[in-house]
Amino acid sequence: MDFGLSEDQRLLDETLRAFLADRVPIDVVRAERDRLLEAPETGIDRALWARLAELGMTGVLVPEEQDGSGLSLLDAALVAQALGHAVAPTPFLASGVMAPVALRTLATPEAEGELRALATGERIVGVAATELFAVREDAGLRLEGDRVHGKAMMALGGVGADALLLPIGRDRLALVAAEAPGLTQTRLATVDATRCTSELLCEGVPVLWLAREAGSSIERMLLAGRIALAADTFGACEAMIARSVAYAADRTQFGRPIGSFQAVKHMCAEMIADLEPVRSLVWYAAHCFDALPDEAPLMAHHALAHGAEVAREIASTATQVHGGVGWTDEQNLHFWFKRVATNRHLLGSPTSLREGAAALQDFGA
Amino acid sequence: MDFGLSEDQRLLDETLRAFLADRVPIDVVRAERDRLLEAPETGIDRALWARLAELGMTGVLVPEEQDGSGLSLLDAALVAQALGHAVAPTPFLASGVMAPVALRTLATPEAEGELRALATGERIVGVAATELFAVREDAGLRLEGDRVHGKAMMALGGVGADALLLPIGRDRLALVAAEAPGLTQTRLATVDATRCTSELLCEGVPVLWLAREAGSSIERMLLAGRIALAADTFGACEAMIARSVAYAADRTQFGRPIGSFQAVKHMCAEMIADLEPVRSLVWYAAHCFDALPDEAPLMAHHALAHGAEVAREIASTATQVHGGVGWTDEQNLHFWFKRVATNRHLLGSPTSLREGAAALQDFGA
Amino acid sequence: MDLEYGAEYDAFREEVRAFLEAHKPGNLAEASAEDRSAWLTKQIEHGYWARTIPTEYGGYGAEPNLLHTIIMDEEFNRAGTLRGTPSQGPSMLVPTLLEHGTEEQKRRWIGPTMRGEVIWCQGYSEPGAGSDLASLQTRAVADGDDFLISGQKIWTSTADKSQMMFALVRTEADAPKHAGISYLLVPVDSPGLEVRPLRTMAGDLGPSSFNQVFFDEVRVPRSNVVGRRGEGWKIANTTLKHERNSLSSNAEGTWMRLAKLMRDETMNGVPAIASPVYRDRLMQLQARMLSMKYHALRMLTCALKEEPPGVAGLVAKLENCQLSFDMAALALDVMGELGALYDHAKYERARGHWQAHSMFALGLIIGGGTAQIQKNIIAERGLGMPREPKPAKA
Amino acid sequence: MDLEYGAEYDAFREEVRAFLEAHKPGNLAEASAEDRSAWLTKQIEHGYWARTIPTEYGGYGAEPNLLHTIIMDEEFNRAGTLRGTPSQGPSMLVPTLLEHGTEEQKRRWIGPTMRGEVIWCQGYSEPGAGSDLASLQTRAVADGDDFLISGQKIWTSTADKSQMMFALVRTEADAPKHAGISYLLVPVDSPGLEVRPLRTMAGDLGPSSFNQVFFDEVRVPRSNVVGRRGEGWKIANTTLKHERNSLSSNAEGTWMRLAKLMRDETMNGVPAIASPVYRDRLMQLQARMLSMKYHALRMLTCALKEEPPGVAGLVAKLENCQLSFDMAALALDVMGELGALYDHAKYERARGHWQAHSMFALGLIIGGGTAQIQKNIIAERGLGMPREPKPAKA
Repeated sequence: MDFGLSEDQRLLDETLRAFLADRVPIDVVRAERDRLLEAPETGIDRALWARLAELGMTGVLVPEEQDGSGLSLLDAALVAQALGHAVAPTPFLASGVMAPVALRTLATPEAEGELRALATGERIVGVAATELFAVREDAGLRLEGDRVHGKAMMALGGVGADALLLPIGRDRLALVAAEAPGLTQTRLATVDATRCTSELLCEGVPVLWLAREAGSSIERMLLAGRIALAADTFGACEAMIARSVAYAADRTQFGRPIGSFQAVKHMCAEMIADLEPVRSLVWYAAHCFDALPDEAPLMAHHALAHGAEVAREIASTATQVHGGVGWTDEQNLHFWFKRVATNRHLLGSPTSLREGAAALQDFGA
Repeated sequence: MDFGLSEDQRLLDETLRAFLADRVPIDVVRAERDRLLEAPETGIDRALWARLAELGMTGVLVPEEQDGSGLSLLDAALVAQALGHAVAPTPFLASGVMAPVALRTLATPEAEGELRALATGERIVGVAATELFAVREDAGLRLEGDRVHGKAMMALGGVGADALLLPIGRDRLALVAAEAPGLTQTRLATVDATRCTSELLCEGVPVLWLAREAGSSIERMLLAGRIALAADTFGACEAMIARSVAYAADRTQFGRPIGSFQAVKHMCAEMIADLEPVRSLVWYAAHCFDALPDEAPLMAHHALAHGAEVAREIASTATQVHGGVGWTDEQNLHFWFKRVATNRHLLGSPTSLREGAAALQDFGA
Repeated sequence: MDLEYGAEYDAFREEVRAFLEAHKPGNLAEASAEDRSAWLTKQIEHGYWARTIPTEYGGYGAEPNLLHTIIMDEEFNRAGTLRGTPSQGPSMLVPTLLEHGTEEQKRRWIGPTMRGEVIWCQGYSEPGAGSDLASLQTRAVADGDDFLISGQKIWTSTADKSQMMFALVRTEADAPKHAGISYLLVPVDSPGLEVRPLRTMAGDLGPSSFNQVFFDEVRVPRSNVVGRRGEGWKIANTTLKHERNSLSSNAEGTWMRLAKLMRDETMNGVPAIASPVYRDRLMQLQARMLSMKYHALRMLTCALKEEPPGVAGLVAKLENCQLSFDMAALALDVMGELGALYDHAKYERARGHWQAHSMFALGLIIGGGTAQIQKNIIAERGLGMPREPKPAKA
Repeated sequence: MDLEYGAEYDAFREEVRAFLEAHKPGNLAEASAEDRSAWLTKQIEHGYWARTIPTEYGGYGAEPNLLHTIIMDEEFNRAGTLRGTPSQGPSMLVPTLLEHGTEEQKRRWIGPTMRGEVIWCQGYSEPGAGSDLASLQTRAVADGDDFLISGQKIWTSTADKSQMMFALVRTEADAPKHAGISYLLVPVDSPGLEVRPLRTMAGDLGPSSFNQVFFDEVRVPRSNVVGRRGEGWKIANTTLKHERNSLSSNAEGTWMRLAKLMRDETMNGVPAIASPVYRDRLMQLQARMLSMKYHALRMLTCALKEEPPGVAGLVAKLENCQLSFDMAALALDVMGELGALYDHAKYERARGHWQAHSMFALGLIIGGGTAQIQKNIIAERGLGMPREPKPAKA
């Protein structure tokens, strides 16, 4: 009986956090944001991704047979959590979690080749999954022959990627080259400058390969993505609380640190009391993904939806604890605020995730 | 431009509050509760009702032509508010508001006769309206010839009344004698001992009279009832906040009055900040009932639903401010707690009232 | 992460299960006091109760093992019977005696308490001392070899069914607030001691009964002091430390009942579960319930590994109480007009269970340190935030 | 209760309406500074701006009448144009000068300020002085007939577009906290004064621009002090008193836009308004919006009758800010993935309006006295609860 992290997992966590503190301090995130404001079509920061590859983070979910580390989703969730904590601008969600999970579930020779390339971090694969759960603006992809047509919204980690993984409906999965003819990718900037989202317009885009009967691959991919995204949000919340507590100890008003006022103390207490149980839910959801697959979908829905609700409260409360200062660009708190605000809807909004959770249990209309 | 009470209304309010403070202090409410626990089938306290009649409260909504005071619904709302503030056990909602409004809208000779009797307070009329908005336990009344069959749940102010006003569907309104053959009335005790609710079983109950095409009477009756009920809840909330503020000034812990702790202060501030705007909404809804009937239904739905939501928060927060003491029977706070908890569902639950409000605006599915 | 218990523990679970199948008595609620004691005694003989208490004090004498405790709790729970007895003697007095009692006190009280032969109530709270417990005013004045106790206690649950009370009383009138308190054992049938039932807002809906206890020069021998005179505050606090952090909550069971209620309860012919708004609330509550369920597993793991849980160890009560209250609130909303029914009214749902649940959950938010005090503790002890400055003398 | 304005006021409304039809200029945003001043001057001539300011100081010289103010606001609003100019000169400096200024100050500043010829910014807040404004540290040291100001101000909106600043500065270094502050008029183009833009979390989404202002021995004549030296704190607070209690909020307009969004925005082919869960939230917000709408009417009535509104007069800001934030939260939820779009991204909704709205609402919860300070005021001033004891000296 051991509900917690192994020694290896703690080491992974510490290593990555130390690396990120050193390599991706908040000034680097600011610089990335400023770069994007200047050049909105800029793609992924490949240099940072290469450094993460050196730490083995790009191959966390790639099987050992394809030169990855073949770790569990809980390990990947720890990585996502650390990246959220650092509001690091990386394509980990798509290229480190969703693509590897889809590819290793397919287990085709082509997929194995992709996995090998992903593990090294040299190849980056974006994922366009939004239409699996939310169709807006008449989006949707279809096949005509072996060419892809249509539109996909809010693709993840696609601008500057080498290839894109495209679910076509719920059963087929296509890989296309980012530079393929007929493919127009437009970065869709969100308030969160740390995550790359884009629109794909496909007009007869040739596929590199197409997998049919890929339903379970697509499902597992979405599931893993949701759990990793919940972990990312969790990590961002941890950071906001830590910053609030530190600020409250430091800031003096009326002759005393504001952290000694009961109202401020209680705001911080409520934040942490709401957040700590979420950690357990995210861990359990990740554990289920590998060990108890029947339970995993429900846990993933709840972890992402509930984590998002808690995060919205924390983002607002942390900003209030910081007062006017928290509202300035300089104080940087808003990077986490915006990260969780965007995460909230990326792989399903809380309301629809809860409706999904109810459907999984045959509750409902 | 005058959004507020007239001098007459202030006088009405003060007179009634002084009367209730004198005649229905909380010990009287306790005694009524204890009496009910001993004898659950006990009916309405007619002596108190007779005293309210002396003050003219029984005829507030009875037209002057039938010897009432012919006042506005805002006046009736002020009465309801004062009664809620005192958690007074009276049949005002049914016999002072709903029945008079239904009867005066009918404007038949029989109805006018009833109104005269209601105005004096000598006659008390209960109302069975629940099935207009919530059918449970297969309840529902129907006519066979001129006899009433079926079941009605949660009739208001019926046990010990002289007659009962029964909507049959949405178009017909029947009056039956409380002692009519075939009518079995069973008191349904709720946690709130200050309001009389009952089940009616009708097996061929003869009607005293029957009004057809009474749809608008039934609608106006329900509307007036909802606004008065919202006012009752509002009054109870006022009392809970006043008691909390007084207790916090009085109770000492850690060498200071608990009201000097920021956490307690903020709880009280949140209660009053949420409540004060509700007063304006209730007043406006009551004003609309007489002056702007097109707006009245939406305002009534919102006033009752929103008031109930605010009241639940206040009931819980006030109990917390009182600490363990607030949880004892002796402290009496629970009488208000239970009054608003029961009010919350008597003429429609918040969720269904909001769905109704949406339907009134053609929002929706 | 490994959620299995392992072979050794699976075997232990089998043992417990076999014991229960063989020995579990019928309806304990209707059993005589003797039968109940006999059942407790049998549990002790097999090591399923008083497991870690030394044999010389009437226990089984095993080493502490948290997983054994969990497994025993789970299996007794599954069998639908109580393990031991839930009163405050075994949970609070016995650990205190083991740590601070004299040899004579241990030999005299521990065995009978564990066997249910002596029932205890706790005399801590007073009407004027709630969150600020140390301000208690019940006094014990030395009189020869005795103390004479005068004052009043409140919230003494089961005082009406107890033989003994362990109480905090002020023995040193001139000492500072925290230093003047002693921990005293008081026979409930002492002359001058009166127990009066305390009615709560939940009326008769509640499972437990509370009392007020009045002391008018109640005489108790000095030898009934546990630990040293004037150290009662410290002693009571070390006992609280012993209280096993509630590792399991009944939130999951409550949620299951709520989900069932929503399938069963219909309005206008539609079951509540088919209302998207109610269903959304049910799902929100399920997520919170699951969070607390796995949070408890995480805390259990910390305890097993003897790792300090940090701030995570301080938040469960606050969250569980609010969750419990919110679940009752949804249940009451779903039942609508009929949810307020009470006192055996026709159509009353589940005997007014949800009304009681709502009020008791609110009581729990208040009791045992209000939510406000808990938030102070989370902030100061858990997050290391600065304490409030002491007020200047007025 | 009577929600009509009466015949006299209906006539006034007609006058205003006719004026606007005849004189309302085209697109003011593109107008020159001269054209804007001309438009303000015309408003003053007709008494629709600077209405109650004495003619000798450039006003119209009418008696104060709140309903006239309301009607003018309503009609200008309906015509889609601003009444006067919303900057802080007319709203904050002018009332202060009228009450505390010298004759010379009044004649020099009030007319040009009302006509928009001089734009003012407010120099109160400092990085280290937020809720505790009186702890401000910007110093003005007397030097002959001048003061030399050094220090830093923050949140000075429109400082980059202003000619003048009214500022609170510490002139009496040894006086107690509240007694050492003076109210000073400072030309923004003074040597040693530097304005730097302050970026907020809302980035470029926001309508207003904030700045930081740095003072390095900025020289200002002593005659620029308003009122007496050392009485700036009192003077600034009496000005705040003048600020018209926000009688109307834009909550209704926001709610209407939200309802429209929910009819327009579809997911999986279903408009958001058809989702019962979102619709329920919309209805909750409508009830709160309506409460605040009629609450404002109630407060207006109190003001008209010169009746003290009591605690009800203190709660509007707290409630309106939270309501505004919650409306934006629903809008963002309804837009889902696309709600976070920003910076002219394709598919961006309403130019990122709701994102901005959400952040500005949060800023309002913080700004102008945080929600925490407001709750203190409601409790202490509104409910008469005891103040926190002063801390003992460490």
